[in-house]
Amino acid sequence: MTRTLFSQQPSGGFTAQPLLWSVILVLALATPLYAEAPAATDSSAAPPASAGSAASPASPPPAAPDTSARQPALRYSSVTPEAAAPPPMPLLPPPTGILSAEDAPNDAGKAILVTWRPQSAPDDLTGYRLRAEQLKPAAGKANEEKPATPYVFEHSWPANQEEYRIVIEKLVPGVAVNVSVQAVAGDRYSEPSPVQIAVPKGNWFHTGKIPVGLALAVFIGFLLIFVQKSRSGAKLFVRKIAGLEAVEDAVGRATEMGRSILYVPGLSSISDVATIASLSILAPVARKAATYATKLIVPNRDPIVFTVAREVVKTSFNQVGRPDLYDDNSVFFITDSQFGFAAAVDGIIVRERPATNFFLGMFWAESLVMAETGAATGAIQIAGTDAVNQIPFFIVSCDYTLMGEELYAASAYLGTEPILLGTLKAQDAVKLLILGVIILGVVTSLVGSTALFDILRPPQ
Amino acid sequence: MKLKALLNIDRRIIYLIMLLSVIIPLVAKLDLPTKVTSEVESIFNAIEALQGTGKAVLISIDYDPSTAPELHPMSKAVMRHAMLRRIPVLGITLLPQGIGMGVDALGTTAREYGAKSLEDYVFLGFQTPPLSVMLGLGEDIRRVFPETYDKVPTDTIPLLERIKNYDDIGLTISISGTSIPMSWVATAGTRFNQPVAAGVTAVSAADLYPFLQTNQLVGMMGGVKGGAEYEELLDRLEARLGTAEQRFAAMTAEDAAMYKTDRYMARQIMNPQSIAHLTIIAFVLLGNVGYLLTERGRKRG
Amino acid sequence: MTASATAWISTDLWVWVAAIMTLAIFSFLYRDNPLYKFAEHLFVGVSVGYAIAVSWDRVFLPKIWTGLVLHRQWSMLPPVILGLLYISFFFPRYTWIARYPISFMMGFSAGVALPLTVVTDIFIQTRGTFYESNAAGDPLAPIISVAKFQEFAAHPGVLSALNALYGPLLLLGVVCVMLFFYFSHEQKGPLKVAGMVGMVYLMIGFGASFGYTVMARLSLLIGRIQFLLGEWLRVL
Amino acid sequence: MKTTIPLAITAIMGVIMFVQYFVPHQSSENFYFFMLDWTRVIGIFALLIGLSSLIRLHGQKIKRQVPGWGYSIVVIVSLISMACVGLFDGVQEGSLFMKLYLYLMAPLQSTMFALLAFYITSAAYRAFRARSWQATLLLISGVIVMLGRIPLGDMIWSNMSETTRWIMILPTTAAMRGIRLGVGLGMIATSLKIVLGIERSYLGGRV
Repeated sequence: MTRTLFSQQPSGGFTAQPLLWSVILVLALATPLYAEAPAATDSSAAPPASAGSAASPASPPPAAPDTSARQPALRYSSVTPEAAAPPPMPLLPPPTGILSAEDAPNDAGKAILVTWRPQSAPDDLTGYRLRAEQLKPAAGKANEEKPATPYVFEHSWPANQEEYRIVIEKLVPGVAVNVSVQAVAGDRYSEPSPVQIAVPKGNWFHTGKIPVGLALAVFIGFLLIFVQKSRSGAKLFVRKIAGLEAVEDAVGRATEMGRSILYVPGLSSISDVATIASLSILAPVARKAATYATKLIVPNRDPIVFTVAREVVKTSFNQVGRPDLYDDNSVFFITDSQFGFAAAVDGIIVRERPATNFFLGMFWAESLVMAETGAATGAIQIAGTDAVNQIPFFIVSCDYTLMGEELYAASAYLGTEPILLGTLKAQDAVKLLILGVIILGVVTSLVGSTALFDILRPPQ
Repeated sequence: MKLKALLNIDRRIIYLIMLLSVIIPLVAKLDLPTKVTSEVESIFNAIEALQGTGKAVLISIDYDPSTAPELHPMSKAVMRHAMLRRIPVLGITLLPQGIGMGVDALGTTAREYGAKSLEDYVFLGFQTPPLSVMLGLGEDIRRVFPETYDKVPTDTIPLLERIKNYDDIGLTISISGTSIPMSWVATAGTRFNQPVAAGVTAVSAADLYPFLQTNQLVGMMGGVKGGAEYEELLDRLEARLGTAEQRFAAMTAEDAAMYKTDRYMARQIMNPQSIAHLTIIAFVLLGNVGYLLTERGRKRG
Repeated sequence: MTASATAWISTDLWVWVAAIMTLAIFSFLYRDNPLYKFAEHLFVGVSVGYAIAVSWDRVFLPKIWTGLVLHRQWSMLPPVILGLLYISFFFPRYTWIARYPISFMMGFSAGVALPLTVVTDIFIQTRGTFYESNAAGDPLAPIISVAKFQEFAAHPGVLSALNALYGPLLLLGVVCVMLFFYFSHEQKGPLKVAGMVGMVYLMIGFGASFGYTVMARLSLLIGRIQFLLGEWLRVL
Repeated sequence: MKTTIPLAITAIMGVIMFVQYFVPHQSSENFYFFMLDWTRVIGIFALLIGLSSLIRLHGQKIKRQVPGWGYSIVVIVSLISMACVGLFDGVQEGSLFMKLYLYLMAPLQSTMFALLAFYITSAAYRAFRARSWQATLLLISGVIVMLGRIPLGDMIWSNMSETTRWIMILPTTAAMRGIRLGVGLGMIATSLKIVLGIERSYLGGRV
């Protein structure tokens, strides 16, 4: 019987199968629940619908997801509905051509996509005028009947293309929109073309985001393969990481000199990847400090990270059989203000004069404030962060810096679980895949196609 | 070995010298020459070219007090230039915190140049979402801004009879520490091919260089250095025209002094910046000289 | 400033408070001293007090008090219960109960971060290595293009050479830096060379980004000195 | 109970928020903001834990009259007074709370930030030494970029700022992009490990 992916670990580990089934079950329940009662959730808990548009403040303008080579649809949303000026007396025959209006794909249901392909055109034609009208339902409760206010949207095109596309936004989901086109010659308007009707509705799946889903599926595939390999005991080679010796001798130095160790697990929250990596390095460091009865100081900026760090240190002291050495005040919370925390850590560095300082986790501009004060006291300093623009400041002020991925690799190495090494191998495999994609990108761009470029386009 | 001393100068001496290299240029009002780069000069020339065309300058003031030290001097310098040349100025902001900045900048510069609100300049205040504003200005300013910042209905303002949309705006300048200038380039620039210039913080200047290359941006002022260059260009122009002396002569001594320091703000910061940069580089070179000599000394000795 | 402009020093109490705090922090540069200790501990106390007042005013009142208690908005009950589970922290035997709110937060941020990281860190960075794009994300020009080499051949010069070589050198840099962080193989042979080239790019990059931020940090110091000399001592 | 349910919660929330990204429907967007509110509400309870740790730590220092316990009093007193001013007198513009923030907390913050100007100098002096070929590269590119940022730089060598621009857009961009790609992979791997229940260190200690 081949071992299933997440079979029961002999060491009584936790099996994930019930977990996967419960996830799918809840998922099946959750989505319809939300679909049936959008009105219910709309009004009560959620902030006003306009939050939808405000949700994307100064993000780059949402180019219409139009992969065809045609003229990109002009995404245009008029700000205030206004009463339509009555068009002057029509003289021209109505324009002939294909006018199509349908619900815009991949959106929350407030937009329709209109395409106009004129066929015959009178010679003195100067342009076309699009007119869309939607009867907004009476707002407010059913009893005080408010007249439905017509929302009219108008736009004019110069007559220079054989096809026009436009996305009209700020519509009410589920209410029909009448769209018609008029030919324009100077100031004379033609009869409006036959009206097309479109109903904007929320879509359930964003087709533009498929590449993101595929990329993650590939990643999950590699992850499961390597985790399974490491679970079944296959020897996975991972080269020695230079930073690890530096961590070992730094702790060793403090224990010899009988001075304390300062361990700052970064300034970010528990859900930050660098904090998690830092906490899994804190465990072995705490174990070593316990074995040599060296004082360990762990200041925190996030209350949750403080609770988890305290658990990690207490458990490490128990594992080494020295629960008596564990001092409850060695792991503490200072403040959540970035520079208040840096000022307090500076105070600790200068007053406690620890022999070794660890700065592992996520840091911002205050990184050099702490690291340079530590350098001035002559302590050995090991830093590690995935904050790319703080790495230079750690490099100039610390003895060793774990750069970006090296922090994750070190935590996988020092971590207790053997399968963590498996995930490191998965990362390397996907890295080679990305290098392949880049090479493929160069080749396709040389040939002049932007296909790969469009696949990797960030979806709106 | 005396050279050994070069190797480890005491930290406190380094800090003291750094402190002095900031204080002395400020107190001694050191005036270092400001070298003007082409990307700032092109904005200056773009505004000069608008003189007499009746077209307006649109300034989008999208920064808050935290980035004001870098951006406020440059927006005031541009406003002074437009007011000197009687070019109408339209002030708008896409960030709520930008309102205070806009009111202060337009107020001080208008008082100095005797520019009258609603005639020489209009502050239209805050409007959102940013994208609709940028696109809306292509159709009709008055639809996007039904009333000015101080609640004056825009359809009653004679200036806005003439200035209706991008066609009547000669240059749009987006001054911000955020990515808003990029959105201006993508909307006003590419869609309505409106000339767009940017005034940004030093940190985000690097991201906008590509737009200069593809001249989607008319020009760019980067950080305090950009502001100092524009102040320098304006001072040179006013010296040539002699307008500065006339104006200051007509004011009380105290006002004249206050406006003079305000016009010098960016350069006042640039002087200690240059000296402090040189101090750091001097220490680095000192350290290396000490290191190389003792190293070589040890190898040969 | 309330006081008359001619006074040689500010008489505004608040300006004095700010000036003393500024000097207290600067005194740490000389050495640790009671004034700095006082300012440091004051900073910690005031910032935590600030956090309490702000979270009371912006989260507790609107969301919990008015939302749950006054408007009977039961959808706000689960987070309050989960939040209250944190109190288990105070009872050593039951601290494991705090794992429930923690795992809720972990699940939420991991779920949200996954697709976003794929787009911002993987898609955009990968795409940027072989294709230039403008702010709206529309394609501009391939980074490595034969045209640039032809242009270089047409009129050779430092600038046109750099323009032509920009693409290949950028690609080389990204590839080598990624191989520098490759863990599944001993750094020997070709991988060692790639690692060395990667290190060249890394060191130049770190030196440059260090040098680039110097101006921003100096302007902070200049701002403080302008405050001390200008508003406080009225020397400027 | 101790581990199965927390891991299940993480997995369920992870999958739901992951799926939410792919659903553009309005109710999915409302669901996202709704969950965001939940996390904010849970977050403020965490402040209680931080507060208790801070008060216990400084309280013990005062009780045991540890040297320097006077400063612990400063922490407790300033904490209580700032919180009370904020809670009772309100946090709106122009209130005493805002004055305390603007003239007490903000100067402390910006001066700590300004210390960086000094620390950058001493760090550059000590670290920018031509010890090895890597350090020499660091030194050269650092100095060129610093010079390229001030007008005097261009006076020393005419295209100093041009070189700075090339250094920023070529090697620096390549290096930062290479690291970010690696970091991105690390983040995805760790987030997946959390959702799939492989990574458990956040539960603290032995699971």
